[in-house]
Amino acid sequence: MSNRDINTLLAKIQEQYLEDVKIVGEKAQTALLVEPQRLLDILEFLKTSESYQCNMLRNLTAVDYLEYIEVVYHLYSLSLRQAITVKTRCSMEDLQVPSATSIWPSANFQEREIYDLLGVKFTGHPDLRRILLRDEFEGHPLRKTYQAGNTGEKEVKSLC
Amino acid sequence: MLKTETFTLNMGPQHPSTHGVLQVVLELDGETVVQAIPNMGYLHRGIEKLAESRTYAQFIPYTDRLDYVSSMGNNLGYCQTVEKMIGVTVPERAEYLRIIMTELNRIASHLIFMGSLAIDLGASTGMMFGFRSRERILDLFDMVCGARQTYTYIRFGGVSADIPAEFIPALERFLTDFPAMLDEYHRLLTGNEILYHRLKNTGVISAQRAVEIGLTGPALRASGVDYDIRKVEPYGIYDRFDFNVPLGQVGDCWDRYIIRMEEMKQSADIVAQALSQMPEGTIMASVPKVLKPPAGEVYHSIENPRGELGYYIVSDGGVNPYRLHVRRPSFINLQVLNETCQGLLIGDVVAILATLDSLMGEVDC
Amino acid sequence: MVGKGLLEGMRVTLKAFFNKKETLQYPEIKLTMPERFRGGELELDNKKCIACGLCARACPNHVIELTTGTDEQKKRHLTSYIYHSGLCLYCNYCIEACPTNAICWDKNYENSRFFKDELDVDCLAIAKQKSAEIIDAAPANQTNAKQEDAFSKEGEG
Amino acid sequence: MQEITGLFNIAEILRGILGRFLPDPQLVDICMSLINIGAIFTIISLTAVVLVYAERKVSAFMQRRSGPNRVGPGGTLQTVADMVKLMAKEDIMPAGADRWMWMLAPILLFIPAAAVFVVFPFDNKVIFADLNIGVFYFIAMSSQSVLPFLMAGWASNNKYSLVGGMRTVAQMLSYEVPMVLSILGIVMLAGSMRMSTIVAAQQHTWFILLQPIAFVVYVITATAEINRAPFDLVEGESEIVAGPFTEYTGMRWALFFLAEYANLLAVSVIATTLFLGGWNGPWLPGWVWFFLKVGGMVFLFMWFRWTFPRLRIDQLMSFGWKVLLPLALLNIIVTGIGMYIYEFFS
Repeated sequence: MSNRDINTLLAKIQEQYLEDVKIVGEKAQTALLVEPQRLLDILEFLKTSESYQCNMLRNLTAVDYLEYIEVVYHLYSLSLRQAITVKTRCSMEDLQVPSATSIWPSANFQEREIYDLLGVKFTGHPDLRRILLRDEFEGHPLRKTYQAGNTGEKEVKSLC
Repeated sequence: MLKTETFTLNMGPQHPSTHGVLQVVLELDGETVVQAIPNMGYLHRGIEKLAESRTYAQFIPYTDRLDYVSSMGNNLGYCQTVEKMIGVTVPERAEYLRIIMTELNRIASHLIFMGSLAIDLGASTGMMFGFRSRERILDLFDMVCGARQTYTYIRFGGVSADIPAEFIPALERFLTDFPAMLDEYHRLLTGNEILYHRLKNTGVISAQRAVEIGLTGPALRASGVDYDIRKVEPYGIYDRFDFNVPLGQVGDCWDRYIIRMEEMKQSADIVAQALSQMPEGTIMASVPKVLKPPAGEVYHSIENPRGELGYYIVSDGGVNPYRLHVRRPSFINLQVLNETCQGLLIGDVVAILATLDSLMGEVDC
Repeated sequence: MVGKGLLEGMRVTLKAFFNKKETLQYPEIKLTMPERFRGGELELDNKKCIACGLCARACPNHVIELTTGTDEQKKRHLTSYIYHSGLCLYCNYCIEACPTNAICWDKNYENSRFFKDELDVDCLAIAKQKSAEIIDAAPANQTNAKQEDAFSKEGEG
Repeated sequence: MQEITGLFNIAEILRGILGRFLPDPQLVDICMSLINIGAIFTIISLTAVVLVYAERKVSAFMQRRSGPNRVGPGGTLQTVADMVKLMAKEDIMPAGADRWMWMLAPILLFIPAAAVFVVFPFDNKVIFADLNIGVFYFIAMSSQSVLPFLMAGWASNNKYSLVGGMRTVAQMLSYEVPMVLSILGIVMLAGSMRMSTIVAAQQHTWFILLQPIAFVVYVITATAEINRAPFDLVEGESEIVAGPFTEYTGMRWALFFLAEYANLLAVSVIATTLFLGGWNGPWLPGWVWFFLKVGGMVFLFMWFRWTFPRLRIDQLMSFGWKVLLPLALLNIIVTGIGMYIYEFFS
C-alpha cells in the first residue's frame, strides 16, 4: 500500500465530511484529524464502507500535548491490508471523547488504560474504571504535568 | 423457600495458574463460570512513563522486561520503530542475525507456552520437558549476548555483537535435535486423549469475534484469520524466507495449542534458512551516539510470539521520546477471557488462560 | 483405538525414567559462564580509568555513582565509584561506553546478599585493595623464590 | 526353607516366646494383637516415608531430574527431614473456620485409611483379622474417607476448599460404584469375600487373566478413589490450589498426606490380593512376592500421575457413569455366564 493511495483515500473522506476532518502529517505519518463530535460517524464509516473496511482496531492510545490530549486510533483492514490513522483532540478543560467500544469491542481495555493513565473520559464506555493502577490512586501518571513521587533514584541518593 | 445464588472466587493474584500476578474474579454458579473478570496491574511499573525520561537507546533494556520470555522480539520491534524514524538501513548480516534470534526466541516462548499449558492441565512432566529444551536455546543466547532472558541484543542499526565461533555448530546441533524433541512432545501431549478432550471445543472464539475483540497472533490465527505480520507486511527481511502460517478452523483451545506447536516447526525452518543464507559483513550501521530523531510519530508493529507487538513513538526532536506507547498483545488478548469463559467450568478457565498465553509482564507494562 | 495416545505417553515417560538425568549438582559442580556473560558485579581497574563518567551517563537506571577530583598535575581521577547492583539492569551499556575498558563483569553469579545495603558495591575501594595485594604479593613471591633457590642449592651441596 | 522365612512363622516364634513368660493364653493373644497393631502402624508410617521418597524419585526420573539426593544416602532421609519440618511448623487455623470439624477432619481421614489394613493378607496366614467379609469391609471402610474431605472443605471457610470438598463427594461416590462392581466379579469367581480364600483361589491362575476388564476398571476407579492424577480434581493445584487441604498446615496437613499414601498402598494391596495372586509365587517367600507386586502397582499409579493431564469434572463424571459403570456391569454378566458354562461342562 503506497502512501499515495492512502492519501487519496483520506482525501476522499475529507471531501465527504469537509470541515470536521483535516489531514495532518505527511508521508507515512498522514492521519485524519477528526472533531470529537463526528468521531463515531467517521469510525463507523471507515469500518463499514467498501473502500476502507477497517475491521480491526490495532492500537488505541493518547498523547498529552499540554494544551490538549490527542487520542490516536490505528485502524487496519484485514481484507484490504491497509492501515489508517485517525486522531481526535480534546482540550484539557473538557476531556471527553466518545467511546469506540460499540464499533470495536477491542477498544474496551485500551480506553480504560487511557482513562487510567491520562484521564480522558470515554463517554458511552460500558465499564470505565482504572485498569492498571489501583482504584484509589490519584492523578494520571502519563500526563506531562504529573509529578512522580518517590522513585528508585531518589531513594539511592538519600542512602548515600 | 430454597434459593441458589452465585459466589465469587478470587483466582489470583497468587494462584498457581494465572501465569504471574493476574487476578481473575470468577463469579461461579457451582462449578460453572458466570463471569470471569480479569483484574490486572499488580506488575505495573510505568514503563511508558519511564521511557519519557530515558534516551532512545537507554530504553532498549526496558523493552526486555515487557514480555520477558520473548525479549528478542521486543528489542526488534522497538529498534525497528526507531530505525524507521531516523531512516537507517541495517547491514545484511545483522538482519539475518536478528531473524535467527527472534525466531529462536519464538521457539523458546512457545515451549514455555506448551510447558505451562501442560502443567495447568496437570501434566507436569510436559512442563519439565518444555523447559529442558528451552534451556538449549537460552544457552545459545547466553553464548551470543551474555544473558539468558534480558538480552538487549538488538540495537539501533544492527546487533550488539557478532556471533562467536562456537555458536553456529551449537545452533546446528540444536536444529538437528529439535524435530526429535518436538516429536517427543507430540507423543507425550498431543496424542494424549485426555489433553485432546480437555482442549477440543472449549473456549471457542469465532473468527469474526476474534477480529472485533482485537486478538492477534496465534490466538487470532487459531480462529482461521490469516493475519501474520511476517507475511502480510514483512518487516526486516521476512519476505526472503519460505514458511507457512498455520491456521486453525474452530478457534478452540486445541487449535491454539496445535498452531503454536506447528509454528515452532516453521520457526526452526526459518532459522535453518537464515543460517544458510547469512552473508559475512558488518553487524552495525553507523548510528549517531546521541540519537535525536526528527519530530514526528511512528507506529510500527511486529509479530511477537503472543501477537502483534506495536510501538507508537512520538518524538519532539529531543533526546528522549516525547511519548512512547506499546501495543501489548497480551493485554488486548486478555479482553476475550470473560466472554470465552462464560458457561464453562473452572478447569476450562485455566485452559483458556493458558492457551491465550498472556504474560503479566506485558499486560501490566 | 482409545487409549493408544495414553500408552504412547507412558512410553515416553518410561523412556525418560531410564535416561540420563539432566540435573547438575549445583554447589559441587558449577557451570562455566560463557565469555560474554553479563552478571555479577562491576570490576573496576582504577589504573585504566580516566574518570570520564561515560559509564554513569550511559546507564539507563542511574546505577553507577561516581565523583571525580583533580590531582596536582591537573589530571582527573576517581574519588569514589559506587555501583548499586540492586538497581542494575545488566544491559552492558556502561562497559560498552567505556573508552579504556576499565570496567568489566566479575562473572560471579552468586551475588545474593542478606541486606540491601550490601548490594551497593564500592568498586574503587575493591580495586585499590586488589592492587595493594598485588604489590604485597609480588615481593613475597620473590623471597619465596630465593628461599627455594637456597633449598635447591643446599640439596645439591 | 520357606517355612522359616514366612512372616507367619515369625509370629509363631514370637507367640512361643511370649507363652513362656505369660501364664494365661488369653494374655498372649492380647499381647499379640497389640504387636499386630504396632506392626500395622509401622507399616503405614513407613509406607508414607518410603512412598513419598519413591514418588519424588519416580517423578524426578520421569522428568529427567535426579530428585532428592542430599539428606542421607541417596536422599533416603529426605522424607524424614520433611516430617520433622512439618512437625515444627506453626499450626494455623483460618479465621471463621468451624473449629471442631476442622480439627477432626484429618484424623477422621486417617482412621479408615489405617483401619483397612487389618484385612490385608501380607503372607500365608499373616492377616490381622481374616474376616469372612473382608472385601466388603474394605469397601465400607475406604468409602468413609469421603466425609472427612467434605468436612475439611466445609470447615476451612475457604471457597477453594469448598469446591474441592464438593468435587470429592461427586468423584468418590460415582467411582465407588464401578469399583465395587469390578470387585464383584472376583468375589463371584472365588465364591468368598474372605481375603485369604480369594488369594488361595489364585494359586494356579491369577484373576487378572480371568478378569482383565475388571482389572482395568479397578485400576481406573482406584486412581480416582485415591484422588491421584489424572483424577486429582480434588486437589487439582492449577485450578483450586489444593482443594480441601488449602488451609491446613504442619502436622494436620501431614496427616492428610499420610492418609493419601496409606490409601495408595491400600488400593495397591487390594489389586495385588484380588487380581495378582497375593502372596502366591514361586521360589521367593510369600511376603516378598506380595511386596514386589504391591510395589509394581504403586509404580503404575505413580507412572499415571507423572504422565497424564487432569480430566475436567464433567468428563470425569460422564466417564464414570457412562463408560466404567456399563463396562463393570457387562463384566459381571459375562463372568456369570462364563461361570455357568464352566460349571455346565465340568
